[in-house]
Amino acid sequence: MTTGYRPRRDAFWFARTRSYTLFVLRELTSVFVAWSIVFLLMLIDALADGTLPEFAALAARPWMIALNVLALAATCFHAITFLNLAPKATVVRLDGWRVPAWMIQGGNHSAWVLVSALIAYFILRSP
Amino acid sequence: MIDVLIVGGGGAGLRAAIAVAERDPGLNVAVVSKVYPMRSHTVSAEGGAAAVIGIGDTLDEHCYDTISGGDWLCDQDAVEAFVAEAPEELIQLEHWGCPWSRESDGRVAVRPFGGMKKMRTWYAADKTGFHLLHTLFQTTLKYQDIIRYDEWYVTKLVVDDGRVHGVVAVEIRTGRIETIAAKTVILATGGCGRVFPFTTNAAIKTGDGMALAYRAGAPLKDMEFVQYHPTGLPFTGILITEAARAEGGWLINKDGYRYLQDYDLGTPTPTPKLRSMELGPRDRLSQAFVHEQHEGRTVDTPYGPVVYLDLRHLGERKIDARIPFVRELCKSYQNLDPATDLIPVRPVVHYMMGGVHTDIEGATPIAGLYAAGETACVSINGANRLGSNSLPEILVFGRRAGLAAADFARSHKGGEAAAVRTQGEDERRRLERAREGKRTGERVADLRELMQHTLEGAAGIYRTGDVLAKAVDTLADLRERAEDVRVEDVSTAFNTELINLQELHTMLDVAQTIVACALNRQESRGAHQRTDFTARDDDAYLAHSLVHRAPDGTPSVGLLPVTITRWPPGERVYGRD
Amino acid sequence: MTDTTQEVRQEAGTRTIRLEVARYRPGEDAEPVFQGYDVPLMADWAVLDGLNYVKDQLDGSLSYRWSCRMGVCGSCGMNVNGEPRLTCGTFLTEYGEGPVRIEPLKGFPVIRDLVVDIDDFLAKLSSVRPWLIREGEELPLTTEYAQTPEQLEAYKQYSMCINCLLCYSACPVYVLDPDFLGPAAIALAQRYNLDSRDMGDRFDVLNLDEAVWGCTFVGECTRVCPKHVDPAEAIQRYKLTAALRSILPWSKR
Amino acid sequence: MKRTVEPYLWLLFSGGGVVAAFVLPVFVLLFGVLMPLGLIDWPAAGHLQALAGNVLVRLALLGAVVLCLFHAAHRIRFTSEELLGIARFDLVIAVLCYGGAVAGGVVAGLLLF
Ligand SMILES: Cc1cc2nc3c(=O)[nH]c(=O)nc-3n(C[C@H](O)[C@H](O)[C@H](O)COP(=O)(O)OP(=O)(O)OC[C@H]3O[C@@H](n4cnc5c(N)ncnc54)[C@H](O)[C@@H]3O)c2cc1C
Ligand code: SF4
Ligand code: F3S
Ligand code: FES
Repeated sequence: MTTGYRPRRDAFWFARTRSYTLFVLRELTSVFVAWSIVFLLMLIDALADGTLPEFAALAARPWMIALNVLALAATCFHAITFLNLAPKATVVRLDGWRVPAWMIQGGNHSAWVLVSALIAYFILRSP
Repeated sequence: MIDVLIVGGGGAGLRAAIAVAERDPGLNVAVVSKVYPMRSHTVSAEGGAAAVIGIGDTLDEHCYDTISGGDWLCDQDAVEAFVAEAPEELIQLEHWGCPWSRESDGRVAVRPFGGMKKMRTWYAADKTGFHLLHTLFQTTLKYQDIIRYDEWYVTKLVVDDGRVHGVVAVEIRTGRIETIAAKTVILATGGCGRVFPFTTNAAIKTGDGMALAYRAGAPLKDMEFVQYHPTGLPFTGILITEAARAEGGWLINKDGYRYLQDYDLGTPTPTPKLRSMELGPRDRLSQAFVHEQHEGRTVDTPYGPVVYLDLRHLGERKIDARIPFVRELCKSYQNLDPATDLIPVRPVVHYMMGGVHTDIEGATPIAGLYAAGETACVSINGANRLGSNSLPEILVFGRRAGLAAADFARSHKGGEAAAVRTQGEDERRRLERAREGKRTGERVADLRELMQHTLEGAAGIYRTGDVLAKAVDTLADLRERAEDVRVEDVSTAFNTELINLQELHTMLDVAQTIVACALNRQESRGAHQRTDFTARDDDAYLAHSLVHRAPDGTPSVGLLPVTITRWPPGERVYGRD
Repeated sequence: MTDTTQEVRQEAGTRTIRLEVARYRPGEDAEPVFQGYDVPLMADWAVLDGLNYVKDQLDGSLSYRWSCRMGVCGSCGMNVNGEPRLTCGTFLTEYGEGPVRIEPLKGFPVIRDLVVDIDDFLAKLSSVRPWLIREGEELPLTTEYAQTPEQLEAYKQYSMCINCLLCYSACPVYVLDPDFLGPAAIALAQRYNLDSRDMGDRFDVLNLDEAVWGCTFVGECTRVCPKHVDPAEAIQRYKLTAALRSILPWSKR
Repeated sequence: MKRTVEPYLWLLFSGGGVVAAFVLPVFVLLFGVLMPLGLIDWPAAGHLQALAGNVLVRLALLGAVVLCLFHAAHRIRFTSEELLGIARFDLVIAVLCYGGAVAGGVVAGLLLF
């Protein structure tokens, strides 16, 4: 039996179509998720040591701000894509009627806004 | 040694394979198919499958509809067996998982269909054949002992001393030519629509099985009966299923007039009425189109005259629920939306009523050789098949042929090895010669096209003696020229040109039998309409045409009486109560 | 192409479009080479019609698969300008002035020209036990199993797969790792899992590293699927099912 | 039957994805962008310390950190394999990625408790 010709691996497959590129970008948000956690741990550390001003100074460095703007974009992209894809795994049926994806997505996004507002409130609320 | 070798992995072939596997798991059963089984043309069937289940419907009524639809050329014992077994077969498919459309209480739903007096057509939306074929294919996977030769092309039946001994086949992928010895062979190779230029049929429908049997000495039956379906898309020939009319679609001419009322098919009603108007039989509807064309009431397009199928009044919701595939096909291939636009349609070659002559068990006159499905002629379709009778036919007779072959294989020993070897060697040499290539000569495609247009001109909806006689000569000439065509592909791997060449030869054989039978039948009946003999003539032609291959290679036509059990020939009445 | 009448060919004589077709002959070519053909640019020609024109009029040695030319047999999938498409449902006019690059489906070994080896897929298809599994007594052949339209709707979409393999070709995971069970096979397993008549369990073949867990939800399978099967959804749903079953071992499905 | 740990990893990954989506953007927006830019004022250290002093908040933070790290580890594992075609080293990569996440979790635990 002939096995046939097997093309070599295409090292740049992710650059070939827009949707592949978007996929890779989506996956790469995870690097910024990890960074955000590191940043959070630094903050917690600063709080524990009582060195919040030093932390604030570090955070205000231009490259740090640039990094965090990127991280913001990435985590938002992550949030949007992740919450949009959720209805794929969870098909909800009520009485045989399938709840359309946009409703679930809408619900997810509303929850996101709500949780964000709540967190912001607790952090910013004056004691 | 294979016990039962099935040529063809469409609905008929797969049903036969399961029947053999279930009858006796000890038997060796193999399915040889020139395409992967799920690519077979059964996959294209849209509308549905008929079988009596409803209350208020009876087996006799299904028999009567079938027999009158076939203009009394059906063998009535076969029709009775068919109608009686069809319900079990469709329920069997249900038990195997076929996603039949349902009523709200969970029972299988039925729809009306052309020429049927009762609603008895089961459907899976408008992809009935697709679901049926995939269900069958997936079910065969359960029987791991079924051997599959996928993408093997059978070129010859090995027959010696009146008995079949196997086949010669090419493995398309490698070009390997092999003789597969078998105690019995079932031909389930489907129809031959591709002998015509404009057809709903897939590229693979080249009448191979008919030619294989014919060359091996088995007769073909009723080859002049070629069904034109009234509603094909003008360029591609893609079928717009009869279900579109069953759901309430109208056929209108260029003046927006439901012209069928002028052809003794009843009076228009807003909702579909069974056995009336748009739900008349296909032969009558296609003939009405030709008359409209002569009267100048069709619309000209670059691809010939058309009338319109009007589904707009059904509304988007009903279209999407019942005939979504029609909408999908119109959108992608005709760039229109049936919910808002008229669909241009014209008659298109669709189905072969004739085929390999078999008895009610699927047996041919050659011992051990069986045939089932569209390639066979049992005959239940007579001079005109009713829509939705073919899918149950391939199941009922696929199973019957499978069981008969299994019993034959169990009670007979394997055949003579020497004859098999020499015949296999001869065929191998012939194929290898063809693969040596040839730089000069006419192209396969050009000859194919000439043949197709000859057939369309001579054996179309209306036929006439002298044109048919001329076609006999043209085809004889084409046959000679086909011996000497150009072959550019000399590769062994997936050489489709070699296959196309074999198919050209089989189509020429089939074309010759169609023309010969049409010339011989000097009457008009069902799908066979002669302008020089316009009446049905029961005295002379209430009989099947039986065509043998004469020693000089030409077809020789004879007649065989029709079996009548309970329904004496009568008038075909549509639209009148 | 059904009817290449003389007039059609003449009418088209003026405008043409270039097809760049990958050719590969085992034993002769070390790797595929492109060959250019000019074919008539007809408004209603699909890419497949262009290929048929090449085979019938220009070069009889070109090999490719096709049959139904109505998007249902699943045999004519190829890579057209880098995208996996059914060539019988992709029109030449989509490509403007051209050229149109036609290659075999990615991810499969090439047998010849545009023909790929799909035996691996067929083996995977059988491995998920794609048939209705019943336990206990069968109903006689006079009665059907009841199934409401809602119950039918629950799996219908996954039953629409024509095995065209565009999804495999589009899935980077499969292209990288041919052991991955892949989108269509998993969707088919789900077609039976979600069928109210089925009593089978396909956990053992689906809950594997190279089955549902191989999928990283690229989602391309769903984007290219011509029949809207949405295999990506089928897979993610089974991931949830399998994950829940793994932590709650007593739960089924 | 073949055993696989993937379902558990996937659950952690999915949970992490949800948590990351809900909490990270607002956190980065506040502490990483708006406050450093001076668009809003840093809250008093005491307020934040009080917040973090709550056991429930600390538990939640620990959970969020662990889940988010697992989410990131899972994706980094597969993406690096797909991008670089190094799936055959899956075991090593997996150990590195999830190991990193576990280590991060331990650090967080030490910091918080
Ligand atoms: C568009 C369309 C719609 C239709 N709709 C309906 C409908 O709604 N209801 C209905 O009842 N009927 C319908 N029909 C008719 C019906 O679909 C066919 O008659 C039926 O499917 C034929 O099935 P089969 O098994 O005989 O052949 P096929 O399904 O055509 O299978 C033939 C098999 O033989 C194999 N084969 C052929 N030659 C060779 C060879 N030389 N070597 C090896 N293998 C070979 C092929 O690979 C294939 O597997 C429709 C037909 C068409 C064209
Ligand atoms: S899931 Fe869609 S793309 Fe994949 S094989 Fe099936 S029909 Fe083709
Ligand atoms: S493209 Fe591949 S990775 Fe999954 S979602 Fe589809 S199978
Ligand atoms: S030819 Fe059948 S799907 Fe394209």
